[in-house]
Amino acid sequence: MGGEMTLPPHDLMRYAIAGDRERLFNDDSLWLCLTCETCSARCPNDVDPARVIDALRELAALEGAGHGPRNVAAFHKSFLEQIRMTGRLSEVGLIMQYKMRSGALFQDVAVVPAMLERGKLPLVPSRIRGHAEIKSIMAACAREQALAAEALAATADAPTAGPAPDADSEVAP
Amino acid sequence: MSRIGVFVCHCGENIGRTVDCAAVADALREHPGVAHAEDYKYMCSDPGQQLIKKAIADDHLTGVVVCACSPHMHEKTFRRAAEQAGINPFLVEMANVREHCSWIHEDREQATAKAIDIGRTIVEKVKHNKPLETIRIPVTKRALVIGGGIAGIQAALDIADGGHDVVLIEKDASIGGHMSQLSETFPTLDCSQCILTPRMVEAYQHPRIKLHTWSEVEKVDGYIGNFTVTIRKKARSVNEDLCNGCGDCQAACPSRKIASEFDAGLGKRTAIYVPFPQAVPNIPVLDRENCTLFKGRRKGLAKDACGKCKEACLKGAIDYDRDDAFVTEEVGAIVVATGFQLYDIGRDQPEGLKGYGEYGYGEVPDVIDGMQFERLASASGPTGGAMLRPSDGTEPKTVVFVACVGSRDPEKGISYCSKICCMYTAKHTMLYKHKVHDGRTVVFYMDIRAAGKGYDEFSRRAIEEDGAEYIRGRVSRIFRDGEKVKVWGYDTLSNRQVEVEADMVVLATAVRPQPGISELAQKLSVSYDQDGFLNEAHPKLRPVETNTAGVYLAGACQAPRDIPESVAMASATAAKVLGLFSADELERDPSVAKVNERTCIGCFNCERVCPYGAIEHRDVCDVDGHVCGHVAYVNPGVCQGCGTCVAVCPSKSVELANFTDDQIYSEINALAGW
Amino acid sequence: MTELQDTARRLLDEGEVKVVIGWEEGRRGVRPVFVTSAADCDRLVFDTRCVHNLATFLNPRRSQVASLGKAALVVKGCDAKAVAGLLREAQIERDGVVLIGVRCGGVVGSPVAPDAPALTAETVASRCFACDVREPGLVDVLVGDAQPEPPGSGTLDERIAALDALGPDERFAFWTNELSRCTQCYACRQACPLCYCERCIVEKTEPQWIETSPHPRGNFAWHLTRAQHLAGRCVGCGECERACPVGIPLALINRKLQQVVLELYDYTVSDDPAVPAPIGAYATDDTQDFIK
Amino acid sequence: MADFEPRITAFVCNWCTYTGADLAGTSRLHMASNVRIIRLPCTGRIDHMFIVKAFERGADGVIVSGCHPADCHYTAGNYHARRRFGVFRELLSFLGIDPKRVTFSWVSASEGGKWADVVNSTVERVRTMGPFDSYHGLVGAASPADDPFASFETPAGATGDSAAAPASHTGGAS
Amino acid sequence: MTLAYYPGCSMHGTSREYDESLRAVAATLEIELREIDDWSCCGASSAHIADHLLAVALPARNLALAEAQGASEVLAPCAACYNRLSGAAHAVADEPGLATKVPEVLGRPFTNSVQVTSIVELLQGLAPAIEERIGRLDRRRWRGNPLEQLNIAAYWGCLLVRPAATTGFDDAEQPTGMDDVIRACGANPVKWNMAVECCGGAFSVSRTSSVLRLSRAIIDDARASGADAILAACPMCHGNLDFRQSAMNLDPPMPVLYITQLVGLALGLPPERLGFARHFVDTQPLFTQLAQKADTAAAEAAEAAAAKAAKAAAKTAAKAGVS
Repeated sequence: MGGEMTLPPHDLMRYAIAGDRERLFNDDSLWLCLTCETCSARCPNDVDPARVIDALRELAALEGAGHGPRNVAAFHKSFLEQIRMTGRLSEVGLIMQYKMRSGALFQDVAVVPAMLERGKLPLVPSRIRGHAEIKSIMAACAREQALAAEALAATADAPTAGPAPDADSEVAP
Repeated sequence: MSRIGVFVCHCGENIGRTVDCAAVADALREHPGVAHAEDYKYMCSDPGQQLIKKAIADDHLTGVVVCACSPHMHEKTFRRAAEQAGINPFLVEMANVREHCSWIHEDREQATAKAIDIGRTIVEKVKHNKPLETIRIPVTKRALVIGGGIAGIQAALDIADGGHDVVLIEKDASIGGHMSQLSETFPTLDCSQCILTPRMVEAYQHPRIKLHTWSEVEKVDGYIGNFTVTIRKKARSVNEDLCNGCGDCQAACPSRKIASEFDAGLGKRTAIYVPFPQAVPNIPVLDRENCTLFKGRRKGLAKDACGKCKEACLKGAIDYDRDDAFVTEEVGAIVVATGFQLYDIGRDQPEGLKGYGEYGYGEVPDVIDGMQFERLASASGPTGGAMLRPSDGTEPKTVVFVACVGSRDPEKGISYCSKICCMYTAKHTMLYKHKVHDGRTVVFYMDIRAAGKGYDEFSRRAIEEDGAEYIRGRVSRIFRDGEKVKVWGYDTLSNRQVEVEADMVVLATAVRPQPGISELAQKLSVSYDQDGFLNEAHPKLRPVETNTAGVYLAGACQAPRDIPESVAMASATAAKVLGLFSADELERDPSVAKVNERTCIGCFNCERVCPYGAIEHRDVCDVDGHVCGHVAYVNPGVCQGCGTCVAVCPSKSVELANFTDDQIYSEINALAGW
Repeated sequence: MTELQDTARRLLDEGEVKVVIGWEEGRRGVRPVFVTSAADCDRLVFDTRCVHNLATFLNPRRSQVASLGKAALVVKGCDAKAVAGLLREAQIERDGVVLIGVRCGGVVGSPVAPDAPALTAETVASRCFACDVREPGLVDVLVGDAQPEPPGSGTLDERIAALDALGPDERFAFWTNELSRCTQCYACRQACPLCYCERCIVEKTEPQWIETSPHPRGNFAWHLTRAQHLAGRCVGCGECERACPVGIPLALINRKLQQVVLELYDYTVSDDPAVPAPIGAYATDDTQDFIK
Repeated sequence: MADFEPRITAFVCNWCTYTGADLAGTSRLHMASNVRIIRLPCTGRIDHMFIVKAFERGADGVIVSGCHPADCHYTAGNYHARRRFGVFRELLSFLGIDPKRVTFSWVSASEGGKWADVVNSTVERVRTMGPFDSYHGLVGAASPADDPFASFETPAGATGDSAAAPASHTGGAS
Repeated sequence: MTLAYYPGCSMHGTSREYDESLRAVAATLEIELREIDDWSCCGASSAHIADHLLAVALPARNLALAEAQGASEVLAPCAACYNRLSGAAHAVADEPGLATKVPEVLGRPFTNSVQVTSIVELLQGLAPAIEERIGRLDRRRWRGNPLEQLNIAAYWGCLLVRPAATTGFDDAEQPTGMDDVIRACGANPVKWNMAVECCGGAFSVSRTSSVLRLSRAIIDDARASGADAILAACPMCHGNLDFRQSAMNLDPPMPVLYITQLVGLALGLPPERLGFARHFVDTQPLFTQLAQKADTAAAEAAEAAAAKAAKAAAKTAAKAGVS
């Protein structure tokens, strides 16, 4: 995905080192990473860019700096929502929620019949017995994130270490 | 009663910043046996040393303790100063309050207390120091040089020209080393054969240089000035005296498909071969591994399967039954110049290294390394100097050069920079463009490191005059795509992914020490670092010496080195050797062991543990003269002062000068109060 | 033990040796004897009460024995191991002594009863358990008939295992109590065949590593040093413990180090002088788990 | 025993560990200041009595460190030391002196960092083990408050006639 | 041999053919797959992007269930689920604090004792058994193993081989495990360059353009390397290469088989039981092509044998004539 990113992995590392939140969080590149781990496998200096990018995304979420391009954010939110509701992911539920959130109402509509014909779209989502457990797990993780967010907020007033971005730095759309 | 002078150094800020030097001096002034104590900003400076000399004279000091840096730094300086002031240098000791105290602690109070303790420990030791006279031992004024590359040749010539005999050993069939494989050398692009071959011949014909090729060091005994080296002269199957180098045997040899090491596997050679035309000595070697006759013998055939070279040889110089021979040489100094090998990106790697799966583990035929490119470019190479790629012999129109393959890559196990690749990669682009004018060269680099004289201008020339496209970024993958070799990389300056369809790729692989260097190091009891390069005595101040007296380092065995540096180091080792040989006798550190013959009971535990065989048996006679027992005796010339004998002697009958039980006991005692 | 007496008589008659050192019947049990004439050879006995390690008399420092001339020594298996130690450490020449080996089925533990009791699990010496030299190898002549395996269990090893099971502090308390009785009389040193130093380390004063006053500081230092000097050399004859006037269980320490040397370097003290002692030799692949 | 500052004596070989400690210095690696270094030519020179005497003189922990196997400047000193201390460590333990108070390590001339780790880990371990009172108390070692050189006149605590049981001897049957 | 089995959400939905073929092959090779009771979703990339603790807890719940149900090894055929389960196990083992935090969050005991196995590790281990069983098939019905004509490119994707720390059962850059399975099935693995490149994974729905670009490059390279089909071992990769291929309008299309389907075919199982009907790129043309090639090959072999026999007969006759 490096080709499609305005800030490919090594630039993300550079701005992470500089602590330039402005440049990192106002760009989609963070969210275009598929965590295919190629960068970490190839880095000659044992840096693990994949983990750094994961952390940057969590940081962005904690600091309320968004969840990336609308479609990608919609997909992930819908995905997690599915898990919260049934413990498992049902494609139908995911597609419906994704369409509502992303507004791509007619995406892949033509393919639904072919999918049904091939038995690839079970209509009734299978709910696991332990779905309450899943809810409590997600709640616990959310609490942990909230704690992390407060801790971060407390340090938020500390000046970011990066150089103040000059006015005319071209910000990707 | 001792009268010891204590001098506490501030070392500018290095000690003074965290240690209250005045307080240390005051505390030690009260210590029993201390007659004089003061602190000064720079003890090792001339005025500092004057303070010591003055105190020795005025206060009739019987010992000096300098609380300053590590004894490895200035022990000699202060001992020389004290000697000039008239007391025995071995009555001077250093208390290491810098590396072992001020530099590693912040809390001033704790650091000062510790400095006082360290000072007190050494003062107590000095009370038991005895004056010692340096030991003089005879020096064999002959040198041994291991490795016949440019460094070895230069060292041998310099020492021989300095009027002393040299034994030069070379592992391969001819001297010349890696330099003889190069086509032209940076930064002047002069042909390596033209500048190297005269030196090789000069070494070969030099009356004082005795050359052993196809030979390796088997064993090293003895110590500085008195080394006994056993050399294994590997079975060459050719009698050096009879052979006149006519080459008939090579012409007659049927197996001609063996990959030539000299051509880095690109060219082929026969089983009996001379590595390259200008080989010195021009005497062939029979490769028993690939020779049909020896293969037959190993299979136990009754009749020899071949023998053509012997038939072809008019001088009868071929001798199949000759085995490895051993020669011993007595030498006074050893120069190690074993050179380097190139890192191989293959799948199986020695312990601790990883191969380059992303570059295809070296299975793509048109992906070659720097040495192979040198052979392609060299007139004596497999293609006679024509730029033809190994897979189909066509002329590559686009060549990609990749820098830092293996080097600066801790992930693959090599973290250092190999120093010479930036320069030879630029040279390669020039050599290529001089032969293929319409060709395109692309170089992927991280940083260009061309710091030598005329080096940067040379690499700029490759870009500006010869049109090499330098792209700053690493290559992520190299793979074969039909006839082409596809190279995926990134250009960090234009922030774009780059894909080059190349005909040939040259990898500038890392420089590593020669295989077998660690075994040789252990034979010479020289230490080596985690990458396998030999450790110099001090990186800045004693770069060509080692911790083993009498063993010196030249060239890439110590770290990646280019030709100018290797030659400079070689001459430096020669200077050291000539310095050693300038005196008839060698002054040796007098810290050697000595046996108290009255209490020794002759159990000879000491003899069993002494690594240098310095313990001899001495007869003890009773009143009327016949032998009634034996005691141990330490030969001061051989003893290196390790003290293992002292520790294993049950009755404590042997003492190691300057590290006697008295001194150590008093040091432990001095720590009782802290 | 007529075979022993005849051998001694023969050696003396042929003049091969000047003296035969063995055991004779004494007032309270057996005691060492120096037979110099063929006539006295009948006094030589050997039975389960012969616990002494006669190798100690070969020590060249014992000038009064040395002055008697070339000796023949009656040796059990453990004694032969001690002689091997002396040979290994160049204290005696092999041809300077004749060794009369006796097949031994074990001896009594201390205190040694006046008569020669039959050996039972209680009376046998703890060192005889699992003895591997009932038939000594390092001998010129071997006398006596084959002896069965000595009875009894490895009490020594069991007591060591019990001590090992304790924590360091309890062991420290045990040894503090035992060593507090030590008066540094060095009987253990004199009894030991392998403590042959003319001037022992404990007599060295400049510096005095081991303080000789019967104070715990010196006692610990002395017994640590004595044990360390005997590591891999002590044959386990137990004479030091038997000689100790205050009954300190010294054999435990030496036996423990025998176990350690076996466990770490697979070395058992042998009666073959060619096999070098473990301390003073090394192997490049020695265990180093205790080293960081 | 958080505030207890253990006293550690270190016996190190001159060629490897001493220069390794120098390197820790030149690299400014900060470490605990509880260790006092005594320099010896080689670990082969280190006698078991050094360790015992260090404990007798009040040390709470001892470090013995030298060249890695095969790196010894004198080729084999460290091999002999390894065997000697392999046995002595078991002997100490058998007599109740906890071997965790003695750290054996190989630190080469290029391992400044490792020396700092050895120092810090030993100080930390001995700090958690607390002062070596059992041994010091028993042997009447000089405690910090005493004048360090009292032991030169008469053995610490002894009242003149050293033959009598010295007053400070608290060990024994009690 | 019994194995705990973690199907993952897509096995009952978009990759049902993977589940069907896996169960068929397992039955034939006498492997009892015991599905973890009440398993839940491993969170795949969405949990991974949202929150590290959640990304470890969700898969960990399944490992805890497997542990409670007495399993010591769990098979996760979906590459994403395998990566998350194995990643969670390593995270709990390596990262301080997680070993206590995760059981707390799960609300159930978890000692991280279950070993996670991928489909390739399993089948590579079974390769000798597969080969031996193929040997025993009676050849008449199959006119020889048609798979011998099949040139197939083994596609690993990213999550099966990276990060090496948590996957590590094969070489991260030049893996060979799938090639061994292909050879065991009698087919010929193709030497190609995109075995470990990413197919676009989770962007299948939310950024289909990227998937088309990445997957197309993979299919083109397979084509250029002479492959008749691509072998996949991950529902997401299969989804992007097979389902999304229609949008690439390739001529001819490149069929994409699951590794379990290939093994099923090799073991002589009928295609119907292996779920080929569920593919978007029809596999039937591939089968007919293989059958034809097998016939021609058999015919040529017969001719060559006949010619050789004739030559041999002539030689003996000539020799008889001479003596």
